[in-house]
Amino acid sequence: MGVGRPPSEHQENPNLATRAADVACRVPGGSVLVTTVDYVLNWAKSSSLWYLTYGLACCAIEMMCTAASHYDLDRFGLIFRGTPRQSDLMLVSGTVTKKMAPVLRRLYDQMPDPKYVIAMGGCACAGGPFQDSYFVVQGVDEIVPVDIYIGGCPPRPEALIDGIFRLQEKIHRTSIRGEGQ
Amino acid sequence: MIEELRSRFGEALLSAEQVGRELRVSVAAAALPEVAAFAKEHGFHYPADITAWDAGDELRVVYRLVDLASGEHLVITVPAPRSGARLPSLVPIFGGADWPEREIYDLFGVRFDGHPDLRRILLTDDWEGHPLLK
Amino acid sequence: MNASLYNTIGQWWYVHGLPPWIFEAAWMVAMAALVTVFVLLSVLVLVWLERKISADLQSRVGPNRVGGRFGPLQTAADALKLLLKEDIFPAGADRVVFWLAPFVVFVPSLMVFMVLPFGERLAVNDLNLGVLFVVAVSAFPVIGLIMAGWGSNNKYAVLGAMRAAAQSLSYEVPLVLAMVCVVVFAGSLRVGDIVAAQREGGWFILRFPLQLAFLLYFITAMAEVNRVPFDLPEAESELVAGYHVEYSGMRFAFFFLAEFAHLFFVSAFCATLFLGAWQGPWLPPAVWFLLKSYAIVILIMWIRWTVPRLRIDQVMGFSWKLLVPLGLAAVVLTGIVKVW
Amino acid sequence: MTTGLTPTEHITLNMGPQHPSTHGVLRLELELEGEVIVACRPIIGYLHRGIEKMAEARTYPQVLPYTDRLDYLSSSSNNMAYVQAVEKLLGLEVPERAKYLRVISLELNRIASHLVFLATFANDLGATTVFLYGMRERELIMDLFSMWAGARLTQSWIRIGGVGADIPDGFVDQALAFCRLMPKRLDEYDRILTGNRIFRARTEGVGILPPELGVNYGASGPTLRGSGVEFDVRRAEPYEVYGDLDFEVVTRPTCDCMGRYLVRMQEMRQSVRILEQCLKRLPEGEVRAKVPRVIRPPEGEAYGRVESPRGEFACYVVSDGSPRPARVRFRAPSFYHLSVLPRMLQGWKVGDAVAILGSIDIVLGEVDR
Repeated sequence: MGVGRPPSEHQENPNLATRAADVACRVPGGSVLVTTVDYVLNWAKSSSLWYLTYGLACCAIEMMCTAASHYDLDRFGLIFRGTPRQSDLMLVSGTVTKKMAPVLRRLYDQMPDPKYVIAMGGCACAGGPFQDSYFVVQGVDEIVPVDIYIGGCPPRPEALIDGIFRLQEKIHRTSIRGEGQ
Repeated sequence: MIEELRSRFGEALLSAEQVGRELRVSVAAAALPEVAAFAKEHGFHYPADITAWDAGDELRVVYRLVDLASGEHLVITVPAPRSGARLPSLVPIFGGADWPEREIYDLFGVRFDGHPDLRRILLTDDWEGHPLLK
Repeated sequence: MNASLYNTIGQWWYVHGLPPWIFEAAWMVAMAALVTVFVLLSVLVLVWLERKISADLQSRVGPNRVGGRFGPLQTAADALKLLLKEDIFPAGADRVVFWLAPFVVFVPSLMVFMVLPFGERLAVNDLNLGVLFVVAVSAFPVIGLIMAGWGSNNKYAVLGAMRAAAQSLSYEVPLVLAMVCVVVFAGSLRVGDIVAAQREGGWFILRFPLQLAFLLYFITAMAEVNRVPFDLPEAESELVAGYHVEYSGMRFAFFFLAEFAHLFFVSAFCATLFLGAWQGPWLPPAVWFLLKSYAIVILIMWIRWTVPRLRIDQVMGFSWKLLVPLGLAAVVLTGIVKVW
Repeated sequence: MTTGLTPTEHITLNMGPQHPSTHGVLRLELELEGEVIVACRPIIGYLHRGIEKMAEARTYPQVLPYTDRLDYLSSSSNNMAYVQAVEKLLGLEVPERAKYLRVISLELNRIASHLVFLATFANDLGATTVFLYGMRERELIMDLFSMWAGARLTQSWIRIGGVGADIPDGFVDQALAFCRLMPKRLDEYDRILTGNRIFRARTEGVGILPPELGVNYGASGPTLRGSGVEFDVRRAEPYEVYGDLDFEVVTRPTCDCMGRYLVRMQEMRQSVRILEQCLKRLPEGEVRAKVPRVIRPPEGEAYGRVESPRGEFACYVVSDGSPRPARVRFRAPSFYHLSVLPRMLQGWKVGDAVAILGSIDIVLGEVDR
């Protein structure tokens, strides 16, 4: 939204859940509990990805189409929110310019954890057709961490839906014990 | 029309030719506001396009005015030096010159005297240089 | 059934010589717990219903993955996810006010359910001044909205809060006038008496001047719960999300809960005041009550997904120039008919 | 600022670049007194991709795909303006069939774009459901585009010298079926939206654009026609086969949001009319003229001018005789409409701001280029 005020300070979460899960895993049979809890939490996170209405360029139109009647993202529990505070997913749909980049970063910072980013289309992935432009950021991953890349210029709605499924799979692979364990 | 322009502006009118429905004239920078006002009196109310291009040795600022009633075009080309160019602004005559002039300033570095709000329009305020110069 | 349950236990209690106030208190606590659980559950249902109804009106499908073919667990997933979200206090926010606002909005929205009769004797406490209580308590959340708007340190939120305050104040007047008509007709402020009055002479919506009161109540109720065409405090396309623009996770969920709880309440109260509450043949009273309430809920949702939004001055003008005079006329008319 | 005895303070509200109804990455700095807009400063450039500069480093055919990405809601109009300018430079004559196919493409795109206008305009005013209706019908057009170009949005189907390929079998029937369906759907929109009292209260008399002001600021298209000025490039300078087709230039004298809205709604009906004529008259023959492998137009300049759904979209191409253009400049109608927006917003409320902005139907891709 870019209301004139500094970006929010994030509260450092003392990651109690991770520690509790670690303790639980040491108890016999505890890992079953942890995986069950993981499953439920991941199910909730992946079934309710509210995305930020954040149209940048051509891809935004395809994003709108995907949300509309014919493809209907609401089926998967995805609804759009106008404010980053209530969003989980940032669909970067289009070209990010050097003027837009700081705004994008700020919007990302305003979103509460856990948050995900999908780079939709060639421009957001790697600059796309605007590789030699003086004003285009060559891929949104220079600014924010990206979870899923979707190629295409613009990607068809089916591709976007596929990307969302991939993100859901990715969420299901995470654990409260922290990744990589 | 050409005759009238020639008799009125004399030396300031660098060249003039009729191509189809387009009347292409080239005028010196100083005479631009008078030519534009003259054109407006003669029915060219609609500022279709105002742009510039880098011809290598000089910049050419191109004003395309259209007479909506007859469909005639008047293309006014104003040569300008490649750096430190200053032109009179047409905003008092054509409101539609406002943003295009800012854009030309932004991309080519041409300054417009008398423009109400000459800032960068497309690029960030701290951008250095003018990208459309060759 | 509930009345008999109440009587059976009450009699048993009385026969054993136990003090009756303990029974009354225990009954109230039990009912309060029941109502709270019911409200929270019905919010889940309402959100799901809203998504399904809007999908149907928009030739879409709506949630159809989460928890089965019709997406019944969609809202549960949403709620759980909101619980898991990071809790953000925006920099520059007034922390105390920001923290307090969701509760100030949520608690009164739940409190009004106290006088709602789900069946005979199936109300937490049928207060003597029930209608007055509803009017007083349901005016309270707007303070929370202003707190939210102010505490967020965000201009959209402030604008949303200002709109909420203005709108709520203007629509409270015709709302109360509409209720006054009912009270005059029933001759009591107690909700139980109003229901009883409808048992004798038929639903209030069928009695002559009260149709006007019903219309007034319905319109103002939509404004009270901030639904399109009166959703200005939130106005997605203008103020992004209005007063709760800075709220995330659980705090936002409280606003959400309050909004839908309030939606259910105004519908249920509408059914109570005008549609004979829980009365109806064959089916159990509680079922009748829910059927009528949900009918109103669906009607409000239907309107919400059909019409555009008004502008703030149009909203205010509509209330003060049309609804308030109409409300006054309705009160006068009701008085005349009653005295006749 | 003080007015009388009550001191009031203006607040500056920043709308965008991320805001649900700025239609992209536009930023509006609104100075408010309460809810009333005192001043408005549009800030653009958040989507400036430097297409005009990049075009100088590309050959003539290579520029074409970039034009799609300007006004991404009606890519054919952009293709057409560029191609028209290049063909003028080359002095190229296009086969008759290609001309008809181009008009079909342009008009389908116009309907698609106006449907997005309808959808977003309704959404801005809070009528969310109409948004989905508009997108639903647009999907049918997208199917047609996919049939011939393989792409939904960025088609690049209009090429220098003709069109990319001939239409596939069954296209004409499907397009005619669409033409039969569309008027019924338009009636449906009229029933749900145009006649709605709230919608009328929100749009009638709101956001006045006097015709003289519009002309002076270079406004065009439905925005100008909503102010009663009968200016349509398709009529003023007929390109392709528009001169032979029978259609009306729709104008409304009211100068308000409603006028602009109604012009677009009527234009969709006119587009259907044009489509039907073209589909029925479609001649047989080649779809592409002989074009040299390396396009080297003679030195000179040309101005390609088309009526895009937003207004006069033009392309100014300067050639220095090399295979790469010396300058490609796009004249974007939205750019001019945005520059007049502050004049239209003054004195209206925040709620009207989104309505007025929606009614001029901008696309940031062509504004920022």
